[in-house]
Amino acid sequence: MKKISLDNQAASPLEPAVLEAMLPFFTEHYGNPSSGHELGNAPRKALEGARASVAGLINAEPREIIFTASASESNNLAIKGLLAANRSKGNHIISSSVEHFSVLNQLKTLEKEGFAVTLLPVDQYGLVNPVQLEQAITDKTILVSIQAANPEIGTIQPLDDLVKVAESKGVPFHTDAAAAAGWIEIDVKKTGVALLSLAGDQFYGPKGSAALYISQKTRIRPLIEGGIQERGLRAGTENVPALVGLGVAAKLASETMAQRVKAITLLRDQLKERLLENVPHLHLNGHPKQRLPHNLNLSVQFVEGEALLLRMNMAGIYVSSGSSCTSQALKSSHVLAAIGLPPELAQGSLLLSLGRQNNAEEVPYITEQLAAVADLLRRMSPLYHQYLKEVQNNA
Amino acid sequence: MKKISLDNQAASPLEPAVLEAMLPFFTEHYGNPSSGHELGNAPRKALEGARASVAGLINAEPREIIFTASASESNNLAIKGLLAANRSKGNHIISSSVEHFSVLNQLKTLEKEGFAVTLLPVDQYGLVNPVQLEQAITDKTILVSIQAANPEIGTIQPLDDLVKVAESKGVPFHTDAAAAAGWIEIDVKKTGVALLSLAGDQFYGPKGSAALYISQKTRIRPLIEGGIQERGLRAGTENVPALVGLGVAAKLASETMAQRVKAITLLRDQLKERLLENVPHLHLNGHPKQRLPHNLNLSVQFVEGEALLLRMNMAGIYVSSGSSCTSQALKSSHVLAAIGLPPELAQGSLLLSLGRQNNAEEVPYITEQLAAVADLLRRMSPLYHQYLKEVQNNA
Amino acid sequence: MPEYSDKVMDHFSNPRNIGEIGEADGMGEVGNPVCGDMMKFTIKVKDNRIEDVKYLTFGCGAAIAVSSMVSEMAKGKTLEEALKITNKQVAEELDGLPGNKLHCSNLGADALHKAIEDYMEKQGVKGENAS
Amino acid sequence: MPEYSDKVMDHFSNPRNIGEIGEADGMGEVGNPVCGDMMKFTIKVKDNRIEDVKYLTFGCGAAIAVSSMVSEMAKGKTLEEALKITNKQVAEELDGLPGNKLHCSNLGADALHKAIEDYMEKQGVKGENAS
Ligand SMILES: Cc1ncc(COP(=O)(O)O)c(C=O)c1O
Ligand SMILES: Cc1ncc(COP(=O)(O)O)c(C=O)c1O
Repeated sequence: MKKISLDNQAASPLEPAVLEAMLPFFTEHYGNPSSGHELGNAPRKALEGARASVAGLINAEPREIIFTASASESNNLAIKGLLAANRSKGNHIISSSVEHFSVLNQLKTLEKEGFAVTLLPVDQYGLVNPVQLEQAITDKTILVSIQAANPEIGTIQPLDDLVKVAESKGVPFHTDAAAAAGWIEIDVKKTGVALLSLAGDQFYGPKGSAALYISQKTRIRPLIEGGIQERGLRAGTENVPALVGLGVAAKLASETMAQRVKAITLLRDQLKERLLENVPHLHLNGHPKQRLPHNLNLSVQFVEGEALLLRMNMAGIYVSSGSSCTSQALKSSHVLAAIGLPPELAQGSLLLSLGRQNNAEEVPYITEQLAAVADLLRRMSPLYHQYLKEVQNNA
Repeated sequence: MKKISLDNQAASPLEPAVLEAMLPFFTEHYGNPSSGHELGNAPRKALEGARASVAGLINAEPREIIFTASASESNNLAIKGLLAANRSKGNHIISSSVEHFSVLNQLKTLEKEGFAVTLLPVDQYGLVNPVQLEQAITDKTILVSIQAANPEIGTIQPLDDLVKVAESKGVPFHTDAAAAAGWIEIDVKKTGVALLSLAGDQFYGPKGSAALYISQKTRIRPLIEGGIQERGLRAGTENVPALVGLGVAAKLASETMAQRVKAITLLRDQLKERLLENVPHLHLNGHPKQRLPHNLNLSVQFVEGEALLLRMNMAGIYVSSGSSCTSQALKSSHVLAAIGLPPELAQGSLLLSLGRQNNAEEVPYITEQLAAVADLLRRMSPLYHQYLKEVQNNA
Repeated sequence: MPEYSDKVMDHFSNPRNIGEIGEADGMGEVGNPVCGDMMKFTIKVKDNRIEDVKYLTFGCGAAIAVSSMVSEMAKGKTLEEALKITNKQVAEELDGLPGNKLHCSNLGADALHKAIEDYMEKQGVKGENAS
Repeated sequence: MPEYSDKVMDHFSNPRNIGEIGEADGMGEVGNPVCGDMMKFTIKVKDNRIEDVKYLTFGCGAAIAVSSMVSEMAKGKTLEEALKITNKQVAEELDGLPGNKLHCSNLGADALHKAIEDYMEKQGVKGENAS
């Protein structure tokens, strides 16, 4: 059977060049970058090369890049680290209602510790309004943290405008760019963010490879204290192979972003149109234009997401959903709730994320299978039967 | 030229079986363990297999193992996490003066935050005295953190006795077993520790693979908050390949510990004897018997460690030192200071750590080279010339 | 994938007795879209026995398998026997359900009981075992 | 390995002018084992020129290379010229030193100056340029 992954944001196969670059650092160049002898040379050089490549992806200076092991770690280091270094300056944090849990869950903890948190609402497309940000900032505000793009509905925030507002009030801005980095142009110098999180596995790099950009004027405290790796901001022996992989992935992303984005946008739009034509009662979630090029989020009305996911899986197509049953916490997507999607549509949400292994020849099969699965599940759906009755009654 | 690494504690080549087991998780099984479709199955199973193997190494239950990315992270999660969950119970922490920086540096921060910290002294061999521990515990003490073995001088602490003391006073015990795990028998059930840190790269597993044992009755708060990976105690997409490698390394260590320890102890003792016989003015640091089987720490009197290290490097032999010049922070070893070693001997310390690639045939070459290097550097050492004059004057 | 048993996957893949009985003797509904699972059971009763049972289900794999299993378990049983079917038994018949699915998706027996109670009420007979 | 230049590694590997002049005209010592570096310079002076210079050094690669370089730079210079040699010049002559080595290991010029001052004191001539 054909196997088609449309869940590339959850995981995607490495670029072959990435794995190839990593392998020698498991074997010949296994040394510790901190070593004072020859065995430390190749890993240390490779690490600094990777740092320069990551910096290049977002137009930062190499010394502004701190390596971590996940976007979650970067987000925790950014927020907790900045607050720890700026305790005396205020106690108010502004974020948005569509952030990833690695931002939202720390904010809950910080609230218990006495911080005041404002979560800005979003519009029906998932956009934060710069005017609302401006109104929310007080003289106690010490941090604004708003994502660059939403991993679920794909919506890209007006980052430049948002940062400008925060900057005009002198408040440092963190952006969780885990979903965005590698897929949209980011220029930290132009944008003026203080902190930016990114993760290699979102652009064909390895798991366990991530980074935090910390602008030169920004002071933070480490989360993991110990040795003076990463300028003392993140202790622990560096995971050289993973970080080498991150470097190569960042370099490839920088060099080929335009082509990648063009190709995948074309494919995504083709898939979207075919699906909307052939499967009735589909709803597009997120912004129609300002969205990640590889992301498509649809609600399949009248059916539940896990059943959809399992049925698609039986057809060899791997997708994801924002339904309660597919979330490990058994809660339906807070993002879909934040854009005001009715619960029924949230439960039937389908996240399709494309990757380098997808191609146009797959589109007909995907379309045919989703149409069949939606039909099959609808035929056993009480909501669909109710809908049909209402249509009949109105006719 | 021959290349001999005697710096295996800093980094050692993976067991071939470890890398082999990891590779499929970069390619075919690249999925995200949290995925609700087929692509999540193999990585999820592999992760749970690895958890069971790590648990097996220390006689824990799989659910008591939380994966992290470094021993430093495990130590920070253990200490900060336990304190965050037990704030109301007291503010006193006891540790030792020979801990790794990933323990000591957090304690410094915690002191600034209002915690009281007692660092127990050690004797000339690096041993903590259980009686001194008992005397240090007050009704405000909420944590004792003492390493299982010291990575630098190799000394193995009397862990059972130390834990017994803490247990009798109802104080939870964390042990940093990063240097010890895989090399000495550890049974968390028998010992009764609440928390234990270990790292895969210390027993032929990959960098970026580590774990924290958290006994079932112990409550901690996460350091990295977000998704509910690792039971909500460590958010972030799991680094599946690295953790699979950790699992295999743990399994191999469990299964072959007796043979490994026997062989490497033999080799280490042979090296030690040959060096002591052939190089004058060598001093053994650490405990003569209760020490890690692969660790040898010597002070080469009258010469400085970095010069030694560079000269040995020129001979293709890779070693490490506790001298100021070889430390990134430019401070000579706090461990050597804690055992009362005079500064001159600390500056000339040489850490030789053996690994699976070393063998008895290397011993003569190492001996010959160290003898030559020590001689060469002594001939230009003002301390050695002074010593010679004193000998002459006394004759 | 959720750790579903082969039996769950069988019932999910080939659900039995799907549908809605046109002139049902009893109807029972549980759940709502907010929690993610909804089940509507309809039954046909003859001589105090469940002659036919059908359901419509909006929900996850577990919810669909549970509905299917309940319909099989109920068919042919007397009303008293059918009222004794518990959610726990249903899960056991399915060789277990993942822990987190036990609470929210395992509502099939409840829906069946509601359908039976509905029938009984219509008959003017309030069942002794009604929960 | 520390980021040592080729020149540093050359002087470290083949240090010039090692030793102690038996009947030295001047002697200067800096550093101690606690900080990790110690240098002892001895000089022979003739006609106000450094005719010979030797050193003993306990220290890291940088300290040894610095000592060696200073000895080469000083040899043949007048005392006044030699007193003008700075630690910075020495580092430059070595094509630079790693940042963290600039402070603690780069003491060769100081030791040389001390030896010259020692000579001058012995001569009863306190040098104008002494620091
Ligand atoms: C006892 C001990 N603790 C902690 C660490 C820190 O390990 P890492 O650098 O992998 O975080 C080490 C490193 O060797 C160690 O030996
Ligand atoms: C925007 C965003 N932030 C954070 C994360 C967390 O990433 P990780 O699980 O690698 O820590 C993700 C994951 O997809 C994400 O999309």
